[in-house]
Amino acid sequence: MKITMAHGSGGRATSQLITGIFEKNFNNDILSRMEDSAVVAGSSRLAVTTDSFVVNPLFFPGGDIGKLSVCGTVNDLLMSGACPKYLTCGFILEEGADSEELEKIAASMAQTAREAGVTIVAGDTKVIEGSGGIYINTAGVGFVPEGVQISASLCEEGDAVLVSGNLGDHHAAILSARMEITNSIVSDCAPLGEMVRSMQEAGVRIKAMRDVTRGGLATVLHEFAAASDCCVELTQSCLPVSDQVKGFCGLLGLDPLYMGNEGKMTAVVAGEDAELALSCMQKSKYGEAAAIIGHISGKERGKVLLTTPLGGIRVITELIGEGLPRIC
Amino acid sequence: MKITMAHGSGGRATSQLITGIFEKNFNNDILSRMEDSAVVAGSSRLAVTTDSFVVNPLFFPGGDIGKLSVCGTVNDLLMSGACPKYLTCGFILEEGADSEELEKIAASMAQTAREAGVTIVAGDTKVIEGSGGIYINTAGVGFVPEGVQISASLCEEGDAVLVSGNLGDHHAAILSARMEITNSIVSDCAPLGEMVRSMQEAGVRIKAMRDVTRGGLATVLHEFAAASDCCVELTQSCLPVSDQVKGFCGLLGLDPLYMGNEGKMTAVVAGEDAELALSCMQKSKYGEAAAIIGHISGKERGKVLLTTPLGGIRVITELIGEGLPRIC
Amino acid sequence: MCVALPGRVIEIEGTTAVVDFQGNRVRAEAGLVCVKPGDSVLVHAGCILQVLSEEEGKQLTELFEELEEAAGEGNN
Amino acid sequence: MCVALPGRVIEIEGTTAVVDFQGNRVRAEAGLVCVKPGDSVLVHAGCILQVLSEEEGKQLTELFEELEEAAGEGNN
Amino acid sequence: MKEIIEYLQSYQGRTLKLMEVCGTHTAEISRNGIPGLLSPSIQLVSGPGCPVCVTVTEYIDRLILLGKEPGNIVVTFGDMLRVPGSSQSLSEARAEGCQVRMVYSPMDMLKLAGENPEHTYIFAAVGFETTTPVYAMLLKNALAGGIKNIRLLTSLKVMPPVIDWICGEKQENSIDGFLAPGHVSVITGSRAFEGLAEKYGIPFVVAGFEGEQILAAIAALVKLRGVGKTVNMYTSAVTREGNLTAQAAVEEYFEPADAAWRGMGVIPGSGMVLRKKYEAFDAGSRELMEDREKNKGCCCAGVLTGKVRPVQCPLFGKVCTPQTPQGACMVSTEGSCFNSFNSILPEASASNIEAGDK
Amino acid sequence: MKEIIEYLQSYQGRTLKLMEVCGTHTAEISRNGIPGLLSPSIQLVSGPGCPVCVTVTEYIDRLILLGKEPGNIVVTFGDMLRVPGSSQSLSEARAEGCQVRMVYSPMDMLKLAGENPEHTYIFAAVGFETTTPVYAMLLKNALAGGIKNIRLLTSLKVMPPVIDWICGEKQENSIDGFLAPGHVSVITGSRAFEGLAEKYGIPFVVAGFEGEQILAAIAALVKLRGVGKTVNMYTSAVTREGNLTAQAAVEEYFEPADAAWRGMGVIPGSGMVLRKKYEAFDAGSRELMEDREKNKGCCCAGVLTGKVRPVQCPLFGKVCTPQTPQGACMVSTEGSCFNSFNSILPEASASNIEAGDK
Ligand code: SF4
Ligand code: SF4
Ligand SMILES: [Mg+2]
Ligand SMILES: [Mg+2]
Ligand SMILES: [Mg+2]
Ligand SMILES: [Mg+2]
Ligand SMILES: [Mg+2]
Ligand SMILES: [Mg+2]
Ligand SMILES: [Mg+2]
Ligand SMILES: [Mg+2]
Ligand SMILES: [Mg+2]
Ligand SMILES: [Mg+2]
Repeated sequence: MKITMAHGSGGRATSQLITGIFEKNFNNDILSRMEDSAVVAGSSRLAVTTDSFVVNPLFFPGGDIGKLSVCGTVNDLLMSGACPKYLTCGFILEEGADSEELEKIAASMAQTAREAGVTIVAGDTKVIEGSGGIYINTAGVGFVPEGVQISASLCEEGDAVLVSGNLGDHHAAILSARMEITNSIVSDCAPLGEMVRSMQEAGVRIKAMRDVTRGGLATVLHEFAAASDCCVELTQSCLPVSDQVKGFCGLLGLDPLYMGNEGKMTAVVAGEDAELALSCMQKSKYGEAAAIIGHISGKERGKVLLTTPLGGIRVITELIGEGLPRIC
Repeated sequence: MKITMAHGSGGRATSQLITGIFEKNFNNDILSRMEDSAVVAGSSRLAVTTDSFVVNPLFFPGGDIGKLSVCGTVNDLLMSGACPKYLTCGFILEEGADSEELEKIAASMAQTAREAGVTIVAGDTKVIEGSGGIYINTAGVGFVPEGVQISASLCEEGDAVLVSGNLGDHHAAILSARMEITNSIVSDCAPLGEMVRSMQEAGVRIKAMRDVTRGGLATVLHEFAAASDCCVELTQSCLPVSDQVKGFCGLLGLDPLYMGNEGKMTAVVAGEDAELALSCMQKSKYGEAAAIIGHISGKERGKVLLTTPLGGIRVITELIGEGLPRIC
Repeated sequence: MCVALPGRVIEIEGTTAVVDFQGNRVRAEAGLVCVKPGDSVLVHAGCILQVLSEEEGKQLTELFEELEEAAGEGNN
Repeated sequence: MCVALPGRVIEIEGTTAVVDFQGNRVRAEAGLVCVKPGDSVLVHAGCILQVLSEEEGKQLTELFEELEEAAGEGNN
Repeated sequence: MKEIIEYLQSYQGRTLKLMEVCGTHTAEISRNGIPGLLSPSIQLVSGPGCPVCVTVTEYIDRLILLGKEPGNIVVTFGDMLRVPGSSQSLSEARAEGCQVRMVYSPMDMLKLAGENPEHTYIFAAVGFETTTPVYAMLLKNALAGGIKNIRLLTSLKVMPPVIDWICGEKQENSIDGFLAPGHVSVITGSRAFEGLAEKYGIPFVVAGFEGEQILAAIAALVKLRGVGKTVNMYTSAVTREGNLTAQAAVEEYFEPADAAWRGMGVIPGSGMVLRKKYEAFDAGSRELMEDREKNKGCCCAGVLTGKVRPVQCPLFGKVCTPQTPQGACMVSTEGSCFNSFNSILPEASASNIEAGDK
Repeated sequence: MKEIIEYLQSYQGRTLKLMEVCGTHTAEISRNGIPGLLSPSIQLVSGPGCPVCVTVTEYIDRLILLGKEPGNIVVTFGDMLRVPGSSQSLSEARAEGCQVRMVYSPMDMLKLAGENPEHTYIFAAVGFETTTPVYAMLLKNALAGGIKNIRLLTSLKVMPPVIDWICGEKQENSIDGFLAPGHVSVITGSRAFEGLAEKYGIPFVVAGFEGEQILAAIAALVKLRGVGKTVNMYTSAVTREGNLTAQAAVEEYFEPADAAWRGMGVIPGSGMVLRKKYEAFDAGSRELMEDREKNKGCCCAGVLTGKVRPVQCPLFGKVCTPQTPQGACMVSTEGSCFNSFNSILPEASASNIEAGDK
């Protein structure tokens, strides 16, 4: 079935779409009440976040826009030290969107939500003119345990910088599909709850965490450097990148430091806890290739510096422009 | 400035857009931290909701997409008996969107949020291909006071049905702009916190509330009838509709019962509290034209019936199809 | 069929008229009728179909009662 | 200028070749060179520019040292 | 008015089947709850009164084809968007790149076409006698303004031949009187129905669109049962002769033709097409003179002619619903099947769990 | 390698100004942090090495005009999207309906054009000697396949004339050696630079793109300072003659022409255009032989020729930033000004409050 403007009318077509696809897949008591808001149990400190997902193609090796929309928001809650609890989701459908695809996406969201331990408690669907696109916004609410303080502004000299796995997998998987380049690169799209909990339970003193998404590791670390007024020093040879992604980047003139992931995080932890954090990451489901990639210093405040294999120093800025494939 | 794909890259262009427009307008300590999630104070019962806004034109008499996006979510929280507290907002911008317009929209969101007493604590911006469209998702978190129980399923025989003002104003304002019909109809787009609080404080026993948006009053009341397995009986002569909207509907073959508002609510209250509820509504800022429009009975369960001025009975269904202007 | 609504002519420009419907103004083609500002007109799809007679017509009840005679012819 | 990357030819179909770059496969125009599967080639913008010589070339250091003689001519 | 209602409630004569042939009448009857105000011996039957819903699937298919051609834009009234063609509606086709624009008036084409000479604007020109003069004025203005990038795909119908067809010998159940269409009569005049009234010996009453006007007209039909007379009860707008200027304008641009009605087949002389002289404005309308029914089980012909009640159709409420309409009668919000579906509210719809928030 | 680095760090002779004229060299020098490994007496200067950034504003303007014509689609490499024309870039124009498609290879045009014969695909054919043979192959395949809906808007450059121009008498600061472009040399062969080396008595070293290869080539240039000799240190890919098949293919479809370089003006013989014989494939390239500078204050000509360092430009970091590039050198991520801006990180950028979550 093709989605038409009537599915966004708020009338019978909308409610049949909701019943037929979303309610069936997101089935839970709270959502089924179908009130204007979901009423749920609370906590004394909340984390709240939102992201929209506009990925093209909708289905890609390793995931789809639905899985992405859950992982993205769950990971953002985790990065603030929260335990993710509730999600809302808003669908913006272009006329001509395919309801079978929509159903697959909803099923994927439901499965990822189960893995991540979150409940989808509210939703909305709008239809716009267009040619079959699907966009999803998710917002998330999580509970922050007493005493947890995690912020980009808490990095200190001597802290260690880790990344939880290979850079660029998601970005390369998406772009491969768009540019029709054949490879076996798979998006890393994943919820990172187990990884974060494992570090927290092991007592790792986490200063800052961020998932490495749009803008890539360079942009995230640049933000840490700015927020904490410190210098992030990296060693290029420690940066984990798969050979296939290296080749892909070579082909298109891209740099893995600026490529997005959807199941990778970077953490700044107390220097003495670096090895502990690394072993927690490496033992968890999505952290096999985790690495200690650098440390925090006072060398050049607000900057990220990378030592190259030749011993040169490169200044790493945040992403500028779009990070498009290049000929030159 | 025209928005380009670079503004959605997650890099420097994105952060300049955020700093230059959103941070400036939504300025608050929580948002300024720019972490992956906002960490805020919580409560033991939360209301959570979301809506996307895709209105065209972006600016219309009485409001704009920004005001709408705050009112819509604030009102949904209110309708569940919650006190609205936090909003997230996700912008999906089409290439070519105008940053000056975006700034006006952000300013309008900020002002409406102030009036409604909510804080915008998290945001996100994505850019897609297209031709200048702007879409906004907001999600909201509110706190539900102890003992409050409001639900579409709690309507009982003998309850009164009220609506807080004239039907169809928002829909007619938008469609007038699109169909180039000149009139002075203004969208009713407004936050309804004061109205709801006034009823709550007066001790009105509210059974069900819903804002009258997409699908119109007919669709909302049909949902009450279905959820409470009761009959909603309305009197046509009591339905408030302005003369101008009546004329507009006549021109385009539309029915105000199926037209959306953005600052009107319908409430089902204990029969004895009907007058009290009415006076609360009428005294509040956006409730001048409020009316008691009917009552709940057991006549035809699951249906909405309307008595016409001639004494005939009309069965009111929910909106079917799109509610488009008609020639026939 | 044929949604059509009575409105009042506000002004005329060439063969188009601005017609008001309880405060809603629309440009309507006026080439099928002879109208002046103030006239009450029937508009369909942006075109004036007819000028409505302003004289107080007969009440529906009156019209109905007058049928008595005609009805006599019937064979039920 | 000119992002170009060495890859290995996997197969040839007419004047196009499938070339592998560390696991990434791309169809490349092969009309400017004479190639066979297994060849190492330099690809730019979807076109093979050159077959890379497989013979173990001189080390950079060697090349550098050999310059001694040529440098003699210099007037600094 | 009270006495009229009493008259209608207390009628105890033979069962009368009265047909309205105007979709707006159908809608107003429903909106005013009029059936509940009548004696059980007065049955209201809806005729083929909506020009949108009687368009054949082929016509929609053609519009879609035209709208998908680069440079073409189909322009239409809103209610055409959901009429199903043989595989999709304009609304569904839009999702696949068919260019469609909704307007309030065909006159809006003049501005669009004038400002965008690189596009061809094709109006989905459906209508009865009421709307045809509007298209005549559109062409007149286009010619005067030298605007050439306008086409009409016409599906224009006239009322008397289809009423004749309905009353004709082939029909088993005869109709006892017609609520003559008010806005058609504004153009044609009430005299358009006089011949039919005489031929079949049944009354035609021209009615306005207020609830009271409709009730009075029904009462008049009851009172005049068996009398072959035409009565005009919409005197503020309708005369015996109608709008002669409009009739002349139509005459200039259009000529009578056979026409296919959805679910009913071809009825001779029941349509209008552009005269050869103006064929440059035509988008191929003359090729669409056939009706290929979408669903063989659809009883539209019977429903439209008052022989079959919607609930008697085997598809009603099952495969045929307002969201999956099989025939003309379920297409329009004024169709008999659509209105029956909504008055009856079958199981199918009541069991939906509805979405709360919008 | 260690000894090469030591050699470069310990160099104490006269200050040498060495120019790389390949954008990928520029980028790799920056990515490998090479400037920090050199003696302060060795200065690296970036020449006009990015074919994307040396396109003139008029070229971008023309692409935009073409892409806005109905039926046309501009096809381009990703990095052309952000190059500013006189009022907007392709990326900005896309937002206003200009049809633009990004591909990995010009060869992708064959499939696009074959499958969509109703569109005309216009390739933004920029490039140096490396890329011109690819366009030649595109045309050869299009001709063989009978594909006619392909056009090139060319802005093709050749290296020796611009190097000659840089070294020429007009320039005040002379360059002491050139890192000759590796991938250009794959096609042209190292002999293309022999004449220049002799003419100006300075060394040219053909270099590969690994950090080590670049370091070795720089070391070679230092060692050969003052010697008019061409040395090939990228022996795996480059020969003295180059790719003769490619040279013949270029010869078949293209002929030398004058060319305008952004910020530098017209350099005689520094370009290539389609031969008259193939002008059916041309989208009007011969009309774009002028350079109208966007910002009069831009010192690109000086920067590109090694006379001015980016920080010396009065616009640098003020009105001219990577997001509001005024000249070619700020356009490309390999441009001198772009790279200087990012190494230096001026106040303007550090004061931004960044968005956390993506
Ligand atoms: S219910 Fe549907 S199929 Fe049956 S007659 Fe009516 S429109 Fe035709
Ligand atoms: S800083 Fe900008 S304006 Fe100055 S030379 Fe470089 S590109 Fe030109
Ligand atoms: Mg977020
Ligand atoms: Mg789209
Ligand atoms: Mg909501
Ligand atoms: Mg759009
Ligand atoms: Mg609501
Ligand atoms: Mg909603
Ligand atoms: Mg809502
Ligand atoms: Mg994040
Ligand atoms: Mg975000
Ligand atoms: Mg995120």
